[in-house]
Amino acid sequence: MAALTAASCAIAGLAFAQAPVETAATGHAAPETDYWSMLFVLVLSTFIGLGVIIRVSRLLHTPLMSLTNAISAIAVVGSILVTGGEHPKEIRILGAVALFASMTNIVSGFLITDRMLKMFKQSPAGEKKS
Amino acid sequence: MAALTAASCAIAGLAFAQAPVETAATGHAAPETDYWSMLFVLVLSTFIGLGVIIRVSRLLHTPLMSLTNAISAIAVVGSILVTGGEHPKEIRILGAVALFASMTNIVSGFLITDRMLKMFKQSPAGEKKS
Amino acid sequence: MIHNIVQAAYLAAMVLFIFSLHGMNHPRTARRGVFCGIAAMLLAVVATWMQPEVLNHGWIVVAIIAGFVVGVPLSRVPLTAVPQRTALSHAFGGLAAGLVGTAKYYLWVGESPEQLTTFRMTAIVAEIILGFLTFTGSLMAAGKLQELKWIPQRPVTYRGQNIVNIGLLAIAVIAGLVLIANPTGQYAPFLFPLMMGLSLLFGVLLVIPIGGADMPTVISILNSYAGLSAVAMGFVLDNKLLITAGALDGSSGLILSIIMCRAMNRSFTNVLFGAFGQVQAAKAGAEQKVYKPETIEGAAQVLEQASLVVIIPGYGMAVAQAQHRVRELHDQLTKRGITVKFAIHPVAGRMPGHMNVLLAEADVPYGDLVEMDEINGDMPQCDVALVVGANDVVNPAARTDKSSPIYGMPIIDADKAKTVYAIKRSKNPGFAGIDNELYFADQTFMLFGDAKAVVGELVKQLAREGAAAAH
Amino acid sequence: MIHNIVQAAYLAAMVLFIFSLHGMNHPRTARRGVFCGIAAMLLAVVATWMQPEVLNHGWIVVAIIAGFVVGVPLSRVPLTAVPQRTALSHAFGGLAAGLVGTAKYYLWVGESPEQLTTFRMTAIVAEIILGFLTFTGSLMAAGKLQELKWIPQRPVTYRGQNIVNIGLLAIAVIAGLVLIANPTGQYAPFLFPLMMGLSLLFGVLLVIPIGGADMPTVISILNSYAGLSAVAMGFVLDNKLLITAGALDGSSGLILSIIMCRAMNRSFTNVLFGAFGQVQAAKAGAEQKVYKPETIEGAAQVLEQASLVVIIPGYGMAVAQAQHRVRELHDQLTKRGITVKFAIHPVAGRMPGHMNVLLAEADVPYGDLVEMDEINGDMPQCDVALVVGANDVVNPAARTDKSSPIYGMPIIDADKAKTVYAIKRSKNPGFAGIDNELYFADQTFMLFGDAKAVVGELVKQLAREGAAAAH
Ligand SMILES: NC(=O)c1ccc[n+]([C@@H]2O[C@H](COP(=O)([O-])OP(=O)(O)OC[C@H]3O[C@@H](n4cnc5c(N)ncnc54)[C@H](OP(=O)(O)O)[C@@H]3O)[C@@H](O)[C@H]2O)c1
Ligand SMILES: NC(=O)c1ccc[n+]([C@@H]2O[C@H](COP(=O)([O-])OP(=O)(O)OC[C@H]3O[C@@H](n4cnc5c(N)ncnc54)[C@H](OP(=O)(O)O)[C@@H]3O)[C@@H](O)[C@H]2O)c1
Repeated sequence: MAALTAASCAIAGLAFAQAPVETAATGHAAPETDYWSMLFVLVLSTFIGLGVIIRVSRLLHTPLMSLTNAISAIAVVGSILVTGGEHPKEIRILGAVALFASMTNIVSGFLITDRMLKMFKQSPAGEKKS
Repeated sequence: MAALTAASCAIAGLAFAQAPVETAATGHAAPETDYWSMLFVLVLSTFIGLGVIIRVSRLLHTPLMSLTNAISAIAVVGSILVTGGEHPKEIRILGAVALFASMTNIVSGFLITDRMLKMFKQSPAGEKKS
Repeated sequence: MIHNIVQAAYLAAMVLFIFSLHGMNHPRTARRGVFCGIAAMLLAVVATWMQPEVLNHGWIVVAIIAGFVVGVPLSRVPLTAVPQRTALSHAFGGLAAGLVGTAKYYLWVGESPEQLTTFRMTAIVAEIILGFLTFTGSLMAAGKLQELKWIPQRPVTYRGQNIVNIGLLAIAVIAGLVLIANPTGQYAPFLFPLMMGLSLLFGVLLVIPIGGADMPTVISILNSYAGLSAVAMGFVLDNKLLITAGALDGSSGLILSIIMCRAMNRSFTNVLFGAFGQVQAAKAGAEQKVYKPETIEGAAQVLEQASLVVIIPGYGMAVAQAQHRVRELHDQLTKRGITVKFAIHPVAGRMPGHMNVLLAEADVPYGDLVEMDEINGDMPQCDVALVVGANDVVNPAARTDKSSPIYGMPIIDADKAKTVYAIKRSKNPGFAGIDNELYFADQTFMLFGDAKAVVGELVKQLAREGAAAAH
Repeated sequence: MIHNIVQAAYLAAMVLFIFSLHGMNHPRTARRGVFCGIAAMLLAVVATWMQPEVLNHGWIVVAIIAGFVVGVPLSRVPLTAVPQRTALSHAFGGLAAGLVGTAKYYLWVGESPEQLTTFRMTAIVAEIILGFLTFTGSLMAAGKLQELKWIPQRPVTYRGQNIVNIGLLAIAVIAGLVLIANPTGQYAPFLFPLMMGLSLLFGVLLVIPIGGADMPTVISILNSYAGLSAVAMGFVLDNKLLITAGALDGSSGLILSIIMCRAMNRSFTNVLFGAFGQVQAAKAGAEQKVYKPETIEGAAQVLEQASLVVIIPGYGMAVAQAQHRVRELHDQLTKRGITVKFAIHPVAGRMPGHMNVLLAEADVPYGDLVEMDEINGDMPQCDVALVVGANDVVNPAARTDKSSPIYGMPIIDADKAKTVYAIKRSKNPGFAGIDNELYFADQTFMLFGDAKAVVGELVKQLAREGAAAAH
């Protein structure tokens, strides 16, 4: 709870920090970047993240780490756009490296998580305890 | 959990339902209504809503009802805009009635919730049990 | 600039709303939650008001004052009237949503039709239909709960009723779809009011066939509709705060209805279209078995000998406003070193958490309120189960009798106690309108009369004996 | 059209990601969670790839294949190497974020500078700094965990170190602010690389002064940085899915670090700037008290007589890969009708949940893994506490000795057991580098040697006696 409060305050703080920066710029801000809805999404996601993670079984904290690794490799989306777009070669090389890195995380992350989880065996006793 | 799954699926479903409707219209859709970010916000909020409400103490389900009443009276925002804007009289009358209705909910909702909650007394035993 | 401040305020308000509900997961933090909610609402109102497009302040002030004038008394209603108040405020919520939707539509039609994108129009239609049906539906529900003369308590049903209702809703939806396809078409001026009217009518017809006792469930279903209409308004006004708040409200309504339905072992459809209250009239009559009445003195003596007493309150305690007497009884017994627990059934009374609020009002520490699942384990060790105006929630038929309308509903196992005293006024059945085997069981004795009076007598009796013992 | 499909796919992916993490709250649902995650990732990749602006597929295919080529082996590492692998993948994550940020910046500078709004530029700067410092920082961490020769294990410290580090970061941030104010100014071509370089350097310097054993905590702090850089990328690309996924990752890192710090009774700042490992060298020497060694036979006999045995595994079990032997010991004892429980300290080993994974690998049902708080209640009834390569997590000094670096850290009360057998190779201290009173207590006996070997011996001995008894 404390953690949640703290963190979300932090995020909210970030939001406000962002705001002034913006206000200075709204002049030449490209209208289509609706940064406020992004901030709303960020804050809401953080709430969900904290809420969900706090309830993860202590048994599974190691697999959790590798699972979140894999999930945060969603950066792959950005990499694909950069690599595949009509851009100068240098830029696309950067993209390709990023894509390779993200892809590695996705593959190894999900595989090792599942490998670890496969090991957790149930037991009648287990039902009661955990 | 089941509830959560069900509901969020429902919402997600709604999202998809929405999408095609849109695609038909993107032609004359005013660019500034970025309905996708609204759908993201909706889905995320629903997750939070379900997550938070499921954990509300059973003791407090009655106050919870009146609290959510008050919160959903946030419609007051819309009412103010309609009532206060430079609009034809009839429209502003509608707004004023809506504003009155929402305001009533806000006032009575928060007051009665707090009135009920004031009644809940702690007890050493209470600490352990609930 | 202004825009950013407003958005920041909305974001903060959203966070505060979430904290507000989060606070409700323990009585200790609950009131803080309320304050978060109030702060959030203030932020939102101020932020909206300060926007440049808000030019006429007079009406706003008047409406707000009016809101206070009506709202404050509404918050002072006796706790027994809380369900009605809740229904009423859903009605207001629905009305507000419907009206804003209507206003926005005519505004855009008049000033800038191009604003009526398919997406917006879809949102408006949803807002109108949900808002207005919630409005009339909740009014009906409130009326039934208030037991107004001119609103039939018993479900009103006729053949093909559901078809008619669904039909009406279908027409309204079709009208809506046409409007979405062509918001300013030649038929629009006629279709829009039609849609409104049908939604209002549907709300009434939806609730008429539902028995007064199913109202709590209906209320919280309407609660989620009210939430959804707020979400729709958020889509119309492109306002994220509205969407979030609406979603929070909606999920709350959804979850509470699910909890209630589970605790009654009923399905949504059964509640909405089952015309439940009906069976009552039919079954109520049956009266052959014999009740074993007991005297106050007798009951008091047995109570004194007990070491574990479980008090099972029900709707009757609410009707009789007997919670304070019950509290006194609790004190009298604990004074004698007897353990007293309150067994709270999730749907005892007429709304979720009803008993908790009443007993809290009587200063019973919430630590002594034990949930059904927890207490059932102790029932076999229980010497005396005192049933105060509870009926269905202690009806063993729910466990045994497949034919019973409440079969499968989890109950408090009062029948497992060594002795049972049941307080009720008459031989009438409870909400489900069925006989209760418990009352005829060997270990059960009836204390007929108004719960407040009977419990009061018990307290007096115990006090007297206590005094006697002192000499 | 495409746009809507893509967005819908992203929305679905977001929901699936949330379910994925939600699944982890019980081993039963955890694997389903992984599949949700994979499905979400597939959706996201396909949806992105099918967008019209993606024209060159060759490189994408190549990069993806390369990803598989490296990723698959990386997922086959032994469980003891999991911390390194995690650190490595944070490095990759940071790198990806940093590179995409760089690419986007130069792209916009070259093609459409007006796109570099203050907001976007802020996001890019955040992405670059976070991404690159996570990259090098995680690489260092991985190196330390892998105990590479050319990376100093012990913290490297010098006077004014923190000032220097903070200074470097400050310069990088200032460069960033200047760039935000004027993304294409005359100094930009020089400032941008400067910012990148400093971030990379800072990552290294941040980790160098931290002892190898604090790495787990550092890793999960870097984990949240990686998440934040993903969020920043989401802001740059105006992609909600990235924001959500990043936030999920970030909060996970945050919470895990908090849990670890709590379980070690340390603060973030203490971990990051405390140069913890240091004290070790100093204290390690002290050795005056006497150990009471015990023979395998003796231990085996006492174990046979016990009725409750608690096995307390620690980092040593991981190093020795002794989990399978331990499992066999568990079987031998339970065969004799002895109750055997595993006491799991939240920070036993070198990463959260380390012991659980190892024992799960050895087919110990997770029902037998008891958390610290639960087991401590039973310790007084425990006949034999078998400490398998655990040290700090059973060090009573944490309860008693205010001067001890681990004072206040919650521990498993092995010292409360009637008899304690401690398995370790030498007289060396554990991770915290301090003596452990437990080893010198009257009821404690040492079984020196490699955990795998020693436990193996015990098992053999018990088996032999079992066989003997059979005759
Ligand atoms: N709580 C919820 O959210 C909710 C929602 C929907 C439906 N319900 C339904 O409501 C019912 C609640 O069960 P319940 O056992 O609490 O109530 P009940 O089954 O309705 O029974 C109430 C009993 O109290 C007695 N009573 C009424 N007024 C009294 C008075 N002044 N003094 C003494 N006794 C009085 C009645 O008998 P006499 O008339 O003979 O006195 C009746 O037997 C359940 O069937 C539940 O499914 C609850
Ligand atoms: N789990 C986490 O997330 C985490 C994170 C950060 C820090 N930490 C820290 O790590 C420590 C973990 O405590 P711990 O008790 O599990 O481990 P520890 O305190 O590091 O002690 C490990 C013990 O195992 C022995 N050992 C090493 N290799 C062995 C082998 N092959 N066979 C037998 N014994 C062997 C060592 O003694 P010998 O060398 O004499 O054999 C040492 O005494 C705590 O201080 C915790 O704060 C943990």
